[in-house]
Amino acid sequence: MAAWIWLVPALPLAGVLINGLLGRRAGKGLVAIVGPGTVGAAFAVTVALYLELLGRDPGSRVLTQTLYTWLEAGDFTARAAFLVDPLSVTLMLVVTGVGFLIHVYSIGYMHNEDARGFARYFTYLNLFTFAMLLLVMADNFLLLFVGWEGVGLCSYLLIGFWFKDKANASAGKKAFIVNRVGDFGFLLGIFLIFDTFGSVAFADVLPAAESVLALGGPLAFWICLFLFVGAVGKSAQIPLYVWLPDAMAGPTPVSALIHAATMVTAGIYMVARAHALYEMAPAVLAVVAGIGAATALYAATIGLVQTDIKKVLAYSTISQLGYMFLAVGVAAFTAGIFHLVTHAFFKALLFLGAGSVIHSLHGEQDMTRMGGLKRWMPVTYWTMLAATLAIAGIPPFAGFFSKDEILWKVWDAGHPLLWAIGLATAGLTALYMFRLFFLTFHGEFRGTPEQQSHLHESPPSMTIPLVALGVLSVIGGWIGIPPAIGHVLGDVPNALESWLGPVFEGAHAGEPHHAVPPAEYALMAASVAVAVIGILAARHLWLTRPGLPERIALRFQPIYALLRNKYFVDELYDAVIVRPYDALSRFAWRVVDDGLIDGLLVGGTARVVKWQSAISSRAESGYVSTYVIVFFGGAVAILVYYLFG
Amino acid sequence: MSGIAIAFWVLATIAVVSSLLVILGRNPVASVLFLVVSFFCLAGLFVTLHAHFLAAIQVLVYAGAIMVLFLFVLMLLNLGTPQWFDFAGTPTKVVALVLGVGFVGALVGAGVGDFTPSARGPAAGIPPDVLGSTEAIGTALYSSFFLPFLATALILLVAMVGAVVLARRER
Amino acid sequence: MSEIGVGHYLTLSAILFAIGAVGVLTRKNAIIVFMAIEIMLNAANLAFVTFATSIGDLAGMVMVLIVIAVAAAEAAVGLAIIVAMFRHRETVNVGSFSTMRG
Amino acid sequence: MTGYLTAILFFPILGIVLLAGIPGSNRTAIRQATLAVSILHFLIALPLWWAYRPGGAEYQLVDRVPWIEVLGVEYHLGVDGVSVLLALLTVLLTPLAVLASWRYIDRHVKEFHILLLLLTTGMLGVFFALDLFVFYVFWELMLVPMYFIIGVWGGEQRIYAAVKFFLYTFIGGLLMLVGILALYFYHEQATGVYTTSLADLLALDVPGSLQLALFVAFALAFAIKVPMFPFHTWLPDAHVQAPVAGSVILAGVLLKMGTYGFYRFAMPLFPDAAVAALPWIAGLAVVGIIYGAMVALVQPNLKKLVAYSSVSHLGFVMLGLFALNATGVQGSVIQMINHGISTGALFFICGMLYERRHTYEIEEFGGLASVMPWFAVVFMVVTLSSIGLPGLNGFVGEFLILVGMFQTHPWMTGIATIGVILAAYYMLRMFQRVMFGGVDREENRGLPDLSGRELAVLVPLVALIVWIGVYPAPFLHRTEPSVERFVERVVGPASVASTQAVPIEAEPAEGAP
Amino acid sequence: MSPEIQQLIEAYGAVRPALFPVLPAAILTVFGIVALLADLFELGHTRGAAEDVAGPEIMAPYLAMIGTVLALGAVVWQWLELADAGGSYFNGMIALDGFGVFLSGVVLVATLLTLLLTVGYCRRNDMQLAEYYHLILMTAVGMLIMVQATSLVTIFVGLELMSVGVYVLTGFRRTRLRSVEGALKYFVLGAFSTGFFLYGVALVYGSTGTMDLAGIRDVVSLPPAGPVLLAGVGLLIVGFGFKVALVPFHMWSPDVYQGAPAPVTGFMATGVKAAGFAAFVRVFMSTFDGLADQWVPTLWVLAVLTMFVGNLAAIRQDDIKRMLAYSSIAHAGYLLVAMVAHSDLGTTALLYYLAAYTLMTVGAFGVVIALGEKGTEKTSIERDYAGIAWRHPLLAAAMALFMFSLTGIPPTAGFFGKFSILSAAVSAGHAPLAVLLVVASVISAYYYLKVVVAMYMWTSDRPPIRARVGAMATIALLIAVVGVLALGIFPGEWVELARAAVL
Repeated sequence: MAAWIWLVPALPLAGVLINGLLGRRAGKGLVAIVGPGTVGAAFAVTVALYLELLGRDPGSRVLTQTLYTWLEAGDFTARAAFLVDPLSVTLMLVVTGVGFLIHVYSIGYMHNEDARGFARYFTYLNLFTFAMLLLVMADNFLLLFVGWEGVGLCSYLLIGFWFKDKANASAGKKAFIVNRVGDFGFLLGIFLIFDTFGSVAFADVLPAAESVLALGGPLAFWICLFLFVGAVGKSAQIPLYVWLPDAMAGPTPVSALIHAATMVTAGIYMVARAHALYEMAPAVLAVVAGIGAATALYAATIGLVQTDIKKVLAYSTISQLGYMFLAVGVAAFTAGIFHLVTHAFFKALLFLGAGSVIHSLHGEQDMTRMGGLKRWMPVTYWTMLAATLAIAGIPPFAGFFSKDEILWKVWDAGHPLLWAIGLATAGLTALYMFRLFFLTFHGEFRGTPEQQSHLHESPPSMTIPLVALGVLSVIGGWIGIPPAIGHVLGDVPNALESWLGPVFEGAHAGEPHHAVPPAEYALMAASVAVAVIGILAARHLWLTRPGLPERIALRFQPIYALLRNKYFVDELYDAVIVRPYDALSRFAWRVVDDGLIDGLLVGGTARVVKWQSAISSRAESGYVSTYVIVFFGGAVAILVYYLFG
Repeated sequence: MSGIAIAFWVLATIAVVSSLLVILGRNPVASVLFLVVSFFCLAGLFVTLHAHFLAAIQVLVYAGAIMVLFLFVLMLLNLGTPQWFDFAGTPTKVVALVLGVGFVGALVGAGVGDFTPSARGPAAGIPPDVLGSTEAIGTALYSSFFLPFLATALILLVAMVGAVVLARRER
Repeated sequence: MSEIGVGHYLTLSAILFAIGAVGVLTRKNAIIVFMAIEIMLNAANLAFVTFATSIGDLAGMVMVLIVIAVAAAEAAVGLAIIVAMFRHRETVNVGSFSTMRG
Repeated sequence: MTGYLTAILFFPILGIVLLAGIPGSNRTAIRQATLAVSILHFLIALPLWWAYRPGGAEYQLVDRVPWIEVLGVEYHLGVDGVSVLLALLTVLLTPLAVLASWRYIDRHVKEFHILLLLLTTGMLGVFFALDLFVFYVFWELMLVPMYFIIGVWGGEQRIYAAVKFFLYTFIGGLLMLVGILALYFYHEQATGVYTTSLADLLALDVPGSLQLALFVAFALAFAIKVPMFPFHTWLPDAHVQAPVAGSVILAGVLLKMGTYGFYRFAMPLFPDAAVAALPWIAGLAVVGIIYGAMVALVQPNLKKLVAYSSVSHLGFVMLGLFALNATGVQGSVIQMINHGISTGALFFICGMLYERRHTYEIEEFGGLASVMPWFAVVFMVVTLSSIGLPGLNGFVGEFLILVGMFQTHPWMTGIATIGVILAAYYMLRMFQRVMFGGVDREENRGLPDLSGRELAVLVPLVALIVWIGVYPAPFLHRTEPSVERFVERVVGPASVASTQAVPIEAEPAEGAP
Repeated sequence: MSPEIQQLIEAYGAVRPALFPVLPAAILTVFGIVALLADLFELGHTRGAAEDVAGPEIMAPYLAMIGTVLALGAVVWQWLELADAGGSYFNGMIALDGFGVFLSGVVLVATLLTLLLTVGYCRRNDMQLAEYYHLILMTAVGMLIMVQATSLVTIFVGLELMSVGVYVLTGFRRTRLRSVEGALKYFVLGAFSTGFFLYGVALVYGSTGTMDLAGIRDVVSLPPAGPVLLAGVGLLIVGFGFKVALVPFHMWSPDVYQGAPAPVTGFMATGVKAAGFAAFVRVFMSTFDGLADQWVPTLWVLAVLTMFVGNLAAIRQDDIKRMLAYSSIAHAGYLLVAMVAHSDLGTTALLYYLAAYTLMTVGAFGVVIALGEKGTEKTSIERDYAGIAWRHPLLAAAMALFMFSLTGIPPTAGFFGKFSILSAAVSAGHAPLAVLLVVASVISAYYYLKVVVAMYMWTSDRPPIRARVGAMATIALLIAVVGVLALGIFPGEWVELARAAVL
């Protein structure tokens, strides 16, 4: 089976080539088959790999395949090789599986595009799948970085998919450049890793971490910090999250796939993958947890007041990503990955649902102009409901288990403050998500009658994936039933724990924890309670007492404005970084280059030469007397020099 | 004070004065005549140095030929009268004076004045009166200085041709 | 000192040479300039004769002869040039021939 | 004395003779003939790829005959891994340049192509020379045709640019000449033998003070050519004014002569001086990287932007050379090739835009992606390669350079890595302003997409961009032995395998329980 | 073999010991005088062949050329015979040595090329007079005497023969003001400098007791050098400095070069310079060898002054003859650097450079001449040279080649010349001077390029020059081009020659 690993990324790549080169002529039909088809096939292969691994005993669940040696210069070597272990296979399943669904969904969503655009879209999407698979399957940091940049590129291309509108293109550019800032850190991390371990292969680095690095030593600290900078960029954490909200400029399925389900979680994957290093750097783990928590709360607060449906989802994504970092920050890697998976299900669904809404409203994204859509689009409604409950953390929906495990692990790791933040975020999440839900589907329709006349449920190609994901959002969480509930239900094992456990061997979170049940139940109750309160509050504010929010907003005008304008962070960056840099560049060009170097030095030399030239040729007065005088002068000078010199 | 000494001082004085008058005089014709005077003095000085033949040549060629040529041109171009443009501006004069004095000063100051030749040349030691004799010079010209002598002839030829070419009227 | 030595002659020739040179510098009338040059050549001649006698060597004497011939030749050419330039400008002022400069 | 290199070197001269036979009025014939000649030239030179055996002698395919015996000057050619690649790059770019000039050059077509071929010979000579005199001769010889190409077929300011280019290079070259002479006579004093043969001079060990002086003399000449930071101002003018073929050759090959000069002469000849000067030159390189990126950002003119981006990219190359370990130098060698390909391609693209709109002003464009889709694809790939996106050639070079440099100078590397961000910034901004957004100018609506000829120009380059990005091994493999020799020569055998994975002994854990 | 020839050979055999060392000069003299007489008796006069010919077609030019070619042959013969015929002749007045013969060759090549280039020019500017060719040959004789002279007397005589001839040639187009003005300026300063030279000779003579260089050398070799001797040396520098146009004794040359007829200018720039340097080098490098410590520093200073003033002033020139005048000043500076090196290497470099310089300069003037029109010369770079490359591609290409050679771009003679001078300077430990030379030649590149720029990169609105290059001019240019390239690409052999010619 291992021999076929290469197929997984190869299939989407094939899709890229076919769609990219022939797509325009072959027409939508072929593209619509090839695009999703290749991903589906990849999914199939992945499942096969999964089963293969499953068949083995936990200790030896590793498949590798080396294609060729990619870079070999001096003592640096990096192979193009794949590593398939429980961790990567989990991600591969998510990428190909959810990816496949979204590909299918896209057929319906993008059917208005002309043949060229359609082909271009699926080319990009396949390319993204390929890059993402490269990212999760890489067996060394460099190849991981290749995928890392690859997904960045695709997100750039897809955000700017409708490039005729400058705004979209700039959003893409912003995404790419902000990501580059992160990659800068990632690169330094890789340099440092190579410098320390003499290799960038996981197989060489991770096992050696404990022996080479000192616990809490500066080396470990810097390596992990640099890598984390990369993660912060890719996974849109403070302070580099700014690109993600803008990224909503892309087609909605793209937001679902790239900016919710897969790419943005790459950071979590990377940290988890490099857990061996992070465990040697507790300080950085603390930073990770801190930033995660902060981002979670921060984004939630912003999400609370956004009116653009996709923006709300974007901030919620950021918030949820924060959650995941909170998890890995307390070394609860399994929990982090767990939430990553469940989040992939329900957040993708939320986006697709939102997409379906936007689709039927012909591009309308402002929730204040929606409402009561329940009547027209039942499938969307019910699936969205499932997803919203899941993200709100209502049992037994997927989100509940993962989120709850995170909170529990945080508490257990002895960070009550972080736990509190997590809890508050949970409440806020429930609040703003149901705000979204109610504003969209309940109440009266607030759009134009013209829009109203066109309201319709989306075509099956869109609804089927919705349903599929809906199911996953419900049951997805059951793969990680905590022991606390598990033994109530008769010792249902925590499948995920035992599945990923071996990967995180040595991780403190790894070994089964003999918790103090009462506390665990208490926490569980608390989180559920908070979620419920949130939902009720949302119902109260946006369903029963529609006027209330405005009044509150007026009451706390400054705070409202602050949230509404996302804490003015974009403006801040613009003023502190972008403008000064542009100004400096202009200075370098006009003053240093033109003025100093070319004008003063080069031009100056030229002028001096011309001036001297003038002098030495003016002496040539044309009058014999001058010549004779100079001549005689020279002669006398030489004489004097010889006789007295 | 020997006769030679007297002769030297007199001739030297006249030579210097007349030379000065040549370059100071307004009237070109006068200058020519003063030049002739200074040439005569030089001839005289040659005599004091026992170079009789050269003295004769000096008088014949210079005073006789060259000066006539000068006068001839002066007359031809009718430049006999003084001309206003004739002198350079004062600054030039000053510079010229300084340089001239500098030149003499340099040479004299460096001890040219009390220079005594070290007779180390190959043909050294020929007694002065022999040295100045027509015979000696004639022999030298046709023996050891044959080539330069020939070349000098060519110079005269070239000068003649050249003068013809340059001064000839337009065709 | 009463005895006339080489030095006196040399000094004299130096002075004459300087006078000639100064003449060339200060006069504009080409003909007078030429005369000044003749003075310089004569100064040189004087030096030659002086040295020749004091060394007792013929070369100096012969040189003087050659110089005189050359001087004649130069005078001829020079005056021819003067005639030519006079034909152009009706003047022999060297200062008025400065069309080429810089 | 195989004569193979000589054949490659002087083949274009045959072409010139051929062209001389064609009447200047018959332009198409001239273009076709030149194209044929240059393609044939490429085919003749291509076997170098296999003829050079990485395992073998340091210099291979050596042609060596006495030239000026009095001075001990020999006509001495030979290649190592690096010169093979650069030579191949040269002969590859020439036919493409001819194609790209097909419509671009419409005045004095004959003269132009003759000069182009002459230029090829000059450049190849620089890469083949193993004798300092021969090297210098070609170094200056190449100057003349380029001067004409810029000066006669260039833009508005062409004369200023041409003369500037000439004088800059000329003064550097002459100072180097003095350096060569000093070295030559030092060798004579030391050994009693007059020679300009590189091998012999390498065998010499020059005292420190003299080394430094000579290194400066050489380094200045090369630094101007590279161009390194303060000496770069001739580049934008030359690039902007030169015709497309000129810019391409200039960026693609001529700039490499500077870095190649460092690699082949300045550093091996004066290793101690090179090591001593490292902080300065590496520092300038870093400044160049950042500075070039900044200035490029604000350029309103497409070509000028690319020109400044070259300053930035060549900064990386210099940095890699001065990493003084195999990794970094390998990186900078591959980066020389990459820059030749990517920037060459960028200038071709500029030329194609110019042929359509007769301007290089970025303002004049916008939204072209919807008018010229295939053009957009190619342009995008090239842009990304120049940004250094992994999977494309640019990344391979930059990464190796940085990784190599990091082992010796982490801080400088840290700063240089910022260049990676900045590159993305200015390139994407340019790309967006040219290609994205609506087509808001009438004259841009009807622009035709790539023609067959243009595809023929760009496709090979794009193929190379991908090939080197995905599978650089063949290239790295060819340069490896040469590079290791180079490093050994400069820093001594000890540190060839610079930092073997030496596990750092665990430092005292702080704050650990 | 017919008896007459037999007799001739025998007759020659009788005079050979006297004649052989001066054979080239003798041949030129004979042909010069014959040319004059032939014209006098209107031998071979045919009414104007070419339509633009003023006056009769005369045979003087052909006589002159034949004479020069024969003289060249004689030089070659001398070179081959050097081994046994070499030595001092005419009681030490002249020597037959490699140095002299080599430079005789250079001078004669310059003469021949000038003659070839000049014919068409003279026809166009009704200068087709026997006197002209006579004067050129006589001037050449003067040069030949100078390069061989081993006595101050001979040097002086040769110098004067040459100078007088050149004065006249300069003013030969006496109907043109500039020509006469040039002649006047040249004459006044020339005579003035003759005075200094003469005085210097006198002082040297007095302090050493002889005018034979060998004798002087012996005396000088034993120090201390008295003030009179030093003064003499100084004045000799002045005298030679004037002839080869060193700053500050250079001021005549721009005006004279500009004023003189183009072929004469070319002749002056090459022949006169070569001859001047020949005597200069002979006197200083060998005779005053013992005084090197005194004169080397002086020449160092003069060299720097000359290089820079020449090159700097040249930048502003528009008249190409004037520009070339300044450039020739600068090149005198380069040659002086070779003298400063004061080593066999230096002399070799100097000889090689003189040869190279002669070829490229005569070539450049050849193009200038070729581009002249009837009755006028076209010498304005701005107006006349703009864009001619596309009207006269070959002429322009040749000019460009000469310009690059003057700049010192390989693979031309100029480059290798500069190379060898630089190497001489560096090996003599004058690296700073070498660097200064480099800087100077960068400056020079600017104005040489300007000509190329004008020809290739400017466009002019004025009616284009229609040059008709005669067969002879073509030959001359061809020789120059081939020579410049040959000396540049295969310098080895020529360096060998020059090395064999070192004193």
